[in-house]
Amino acid sequence: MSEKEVKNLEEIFDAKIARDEKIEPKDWMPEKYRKTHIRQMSQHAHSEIVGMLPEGNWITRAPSLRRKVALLAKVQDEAGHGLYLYSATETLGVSRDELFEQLHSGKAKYSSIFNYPTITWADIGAIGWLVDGAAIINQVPLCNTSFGPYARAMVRVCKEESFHQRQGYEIMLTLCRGTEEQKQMAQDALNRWWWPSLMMFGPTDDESTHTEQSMKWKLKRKTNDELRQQFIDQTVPQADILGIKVPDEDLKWNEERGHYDFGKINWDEFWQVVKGHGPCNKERLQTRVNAWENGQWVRDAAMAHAEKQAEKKVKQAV
Amino acid sequence: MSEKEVKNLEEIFDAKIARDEKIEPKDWMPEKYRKTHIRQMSQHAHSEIVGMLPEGNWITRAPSLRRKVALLAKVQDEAGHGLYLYSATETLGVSRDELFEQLHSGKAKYSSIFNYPTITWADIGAIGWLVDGAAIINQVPLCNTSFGPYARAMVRVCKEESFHQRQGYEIMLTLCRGTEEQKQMAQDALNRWWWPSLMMFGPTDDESTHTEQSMKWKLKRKTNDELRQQFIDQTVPQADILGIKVPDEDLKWNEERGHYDFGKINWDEFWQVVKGHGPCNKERLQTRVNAWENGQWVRDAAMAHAEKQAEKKVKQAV
Amino acid sequence: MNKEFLIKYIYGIADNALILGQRLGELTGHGPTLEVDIALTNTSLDLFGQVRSYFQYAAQLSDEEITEDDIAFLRTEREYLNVLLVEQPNRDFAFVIGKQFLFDHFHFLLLTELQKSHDQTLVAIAKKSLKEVSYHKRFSSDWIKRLGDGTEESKQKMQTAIDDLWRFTDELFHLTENDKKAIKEGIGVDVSKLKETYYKNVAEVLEEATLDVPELNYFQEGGKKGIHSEHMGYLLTDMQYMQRTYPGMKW
Amino acid sequence: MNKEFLIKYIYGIADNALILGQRLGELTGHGPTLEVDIALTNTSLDLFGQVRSYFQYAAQLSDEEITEDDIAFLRTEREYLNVLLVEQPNRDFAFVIGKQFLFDHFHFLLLTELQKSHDQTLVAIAKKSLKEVSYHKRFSSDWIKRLGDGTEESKQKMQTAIDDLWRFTDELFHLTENDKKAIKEGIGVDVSKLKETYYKNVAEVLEEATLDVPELNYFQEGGKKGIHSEHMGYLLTDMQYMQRTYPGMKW
Repeated sequence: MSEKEVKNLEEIFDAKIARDEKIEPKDWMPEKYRKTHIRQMSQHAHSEIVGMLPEGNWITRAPSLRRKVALLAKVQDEAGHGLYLYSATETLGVSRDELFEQLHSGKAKYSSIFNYPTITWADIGAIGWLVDGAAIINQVPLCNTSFGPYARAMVRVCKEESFHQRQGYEIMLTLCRGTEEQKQMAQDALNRWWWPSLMMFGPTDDESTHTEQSMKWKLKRKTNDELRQQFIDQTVPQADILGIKVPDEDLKWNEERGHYDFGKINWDEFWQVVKGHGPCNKERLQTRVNAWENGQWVRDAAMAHAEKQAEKKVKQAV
Repeated sequence: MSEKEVKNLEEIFDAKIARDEKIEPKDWMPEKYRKTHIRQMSQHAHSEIVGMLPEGNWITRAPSLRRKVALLAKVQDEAGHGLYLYSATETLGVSRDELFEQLHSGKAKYSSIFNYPTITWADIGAIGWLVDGAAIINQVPLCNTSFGPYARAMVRVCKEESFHQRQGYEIMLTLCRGTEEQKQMAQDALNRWWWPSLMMFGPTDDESTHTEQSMKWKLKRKTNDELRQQFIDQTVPQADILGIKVPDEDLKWNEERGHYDFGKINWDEFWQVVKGHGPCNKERLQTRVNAWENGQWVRDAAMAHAEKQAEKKVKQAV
Repeated sequence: MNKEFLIKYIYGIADNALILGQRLGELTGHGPTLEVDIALTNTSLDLFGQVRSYFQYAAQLSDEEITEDDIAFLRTEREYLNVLLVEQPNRDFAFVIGKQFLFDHFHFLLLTELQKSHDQTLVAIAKKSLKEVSYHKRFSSDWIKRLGDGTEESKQKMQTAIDDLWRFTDELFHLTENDKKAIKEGIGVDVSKLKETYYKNVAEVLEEATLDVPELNYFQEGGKKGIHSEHMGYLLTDMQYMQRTYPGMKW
Repeated sequence: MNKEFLIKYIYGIADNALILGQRLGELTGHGPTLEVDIALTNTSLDLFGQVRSYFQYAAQLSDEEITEDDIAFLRTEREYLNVLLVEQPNRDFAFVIGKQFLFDHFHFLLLTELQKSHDQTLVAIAKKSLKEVSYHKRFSSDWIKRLGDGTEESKQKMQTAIDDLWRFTDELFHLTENDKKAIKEGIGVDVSKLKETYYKNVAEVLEEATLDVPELNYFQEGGKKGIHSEHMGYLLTDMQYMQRTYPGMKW
């Protein structure tokens, strides 16, 4: 293709995005667009899959049948989200196996929040309330992102996430209206999950890369700091209703800004976890790798069986 | 050696046993004596080792620190008994590895009682009281058996076993003096362990093989049925003190015989378990085989290290 | 009508779903593919859904003020009446599928018959559950075929699992004294009559999967009398942990 | 004197022995040789013996009517103060030995210093325990050498375990607020001062074992604040099972 032709295609492509039309897999797209989307979408898919583990940790110990059923359903939804997202990513010409390989080798990232341990039942509530809450704020704008398959996957994901978020909040509410011991459990979970949740929006704007390009492609509509502020403003009143305290001495309503002011985030911790040194990075990755390796013979068998069946059909047809 | 010489040696050997003198490993002995002793002593050793498993099952769940310590010590003693007995068997010219191989391949037997599961804490009490109680009755006469290393090992074993038996009874006593729930737990354990304990003395005399020869060699002093009667006569009054009921409708004191009469033993069950079809045969053997196989690289390393050290010493000496 | 026997009869059915559901719950997030992970979690969900229906009914029948959770989480090991089969550990995927397959085929026949019970609540639960269980049965049977007639390795693993688990199948058809009473009252299913069909159905799938049908002359039993394998205790320590640690609280 | 800080200080020491002892208890009957089985069980026994001394003392100090068993079995996960190292699972024998070795060397230094405490009960426990722990240290160090300088396979396994467990060593030397108070009162040991000696001693053994001394610039912590790894919860469900299931009974 001549340089001019490419330029022409690029213009059409940019105009399409500007008009809020979707880019579809068969459409021409710049290589960088494709790569960025593969990276972000697969990272998103990996987060769903790794995100099953901290919550999965409480399935066998859920405190009631109702909660056990809800938790199983939630973790199952996450597997489903992973599935949509891997499928959507595959439309960009990369296979699910390649994406898994990137996850298992440590090349691909997933959301750092899942590298914290779930150590009490209240953590299941806190994850639903805070982590899913933060995820929704990050994700709702993606329902209108430019890449069609991603946008459509996100519509389904967001609907379910907001259900999960309400469910998580309801767990917290039950604890906070329960015994003193239960309320303490809820407070303790908030103490441990609050700061990592704020880190889910990524580094501060001045340290964040890709933002401008992402804005143009509608992979982002607001900056990290804007989203973080939105999360805090939305979540603090919810904590007040629960009657538990956000673990931030500097947190207070700023009448002038119309927002909450808040304390300094421990970015050292953030980067440690991103670099793979969080409390559970090793365990999470190892668990995924084990599941994959232990499943190899099963996948091989399914493949071999399918081939045998196909052969039989061919023979019958002949 | 001429036939006459052998006969002569045999006469000396028989006379020695008759005079209650010990046969030592370096002494001449008939091949059948050697084989019978290897079989019985290794079976005894295997029983100690496999016997660690049903009790080991409750170490992580023992109900108090005191009981946990006592249980650890008891299971450790069993490992120790295994060790004496394997060592004593090795004096007959067979290696511990060969004996393990016989256990793992299913060629060698171990006491069938260990193929029943320990499903409540009371089972730990019942095993001490009944199983160790039966074992002692079987084993005390062996302290005077003709083969020296076996007799000496048994002196140590019996001393510890009788401590274990008292400890087991004390667990039962604590339960029976506890809450109604605890007493029921004790009763339930007695219900499940009573009949298998009676089977520990082996088939009835008319079905038992080897008895005559074993009597001569002082591997046996009383018949299976005599020992079983002794166990019942000793144990029933202990159950009365506990205030729990031996699960045998036909059990009653026979003034004339001076013994308890008792009901019919389910010999079908006995033979099923002996044949390897008891509730836990598969699990017990698999557990031992796994421990052995998982330990192979450790034993290899220890061996390699010892060789390296020996080489170093040789070099230093040169 | 004496309700005790009915409550116990319900436990006898529901505990199988409870314990199998719990075992499946251990696997969520660890499946060989995402699709299988989702399907097995779904089976677990179905089973726990059934458990809730049964236990809510049992709680309602009880003279005591108890809830579905008291029944699920606060009995002692000796009071759970599930068969030994369902409590067996998930040694590998072949054991997971083997256990599921051997139970699903029984479960399907049981629920089919339970629809004829004189107890209308049980009939309703059976009808609803049957749709789910026929899906479970199809899923596990399909995997038996894939693994049996897949690679050499998968065939060997699947055969090992079936051979090992086979000894737990006979117990499915045992009748307890309580079962006999429930049958006499026209409420319970005479499972002993399902045996022939069961082994025929199971053998058909195994044969299609090019697997050998085990020939055993001995079997294990105990679960129906509350005498479980040593695996059960550990399953319960996890399952009961929260209810035992925080008694009487709402979640 | 406010006893609360002393009780908490005791938990901080004794919980390490409790949880490590519990992990060792899982191995009884499963060791690679009978001799090792016996030795590791013995270590577990020693540790539980120490735990009993500590907790009996703590119970005595408490204003509440509590026993050693209440302390051992009836706290919630967040109230156990052991370091992350000791709760790590027994992945294989190299992990068992690695964990033991990395703890024993610390334990030895800690108890040596604890002999200088102003609290005479702690001094007595330290003296008695030190004999046991110096044996543990010799045992685990010997095995580090055997496995490190054994076969290629054992070297690789041992190195893997040491590399993996290394990130839990730094926490051994952290001081909690409560530790600082205990030090100020002349009762507690300033473990931060043991760090240099520890790493020197450990490195000596590793070098003799022809193993690499890991060079890490990050570490894990949390246990001393009661924030444990996800392994801890499962350990506790087993450990607490009886006391939780049958509250208030004597055994």
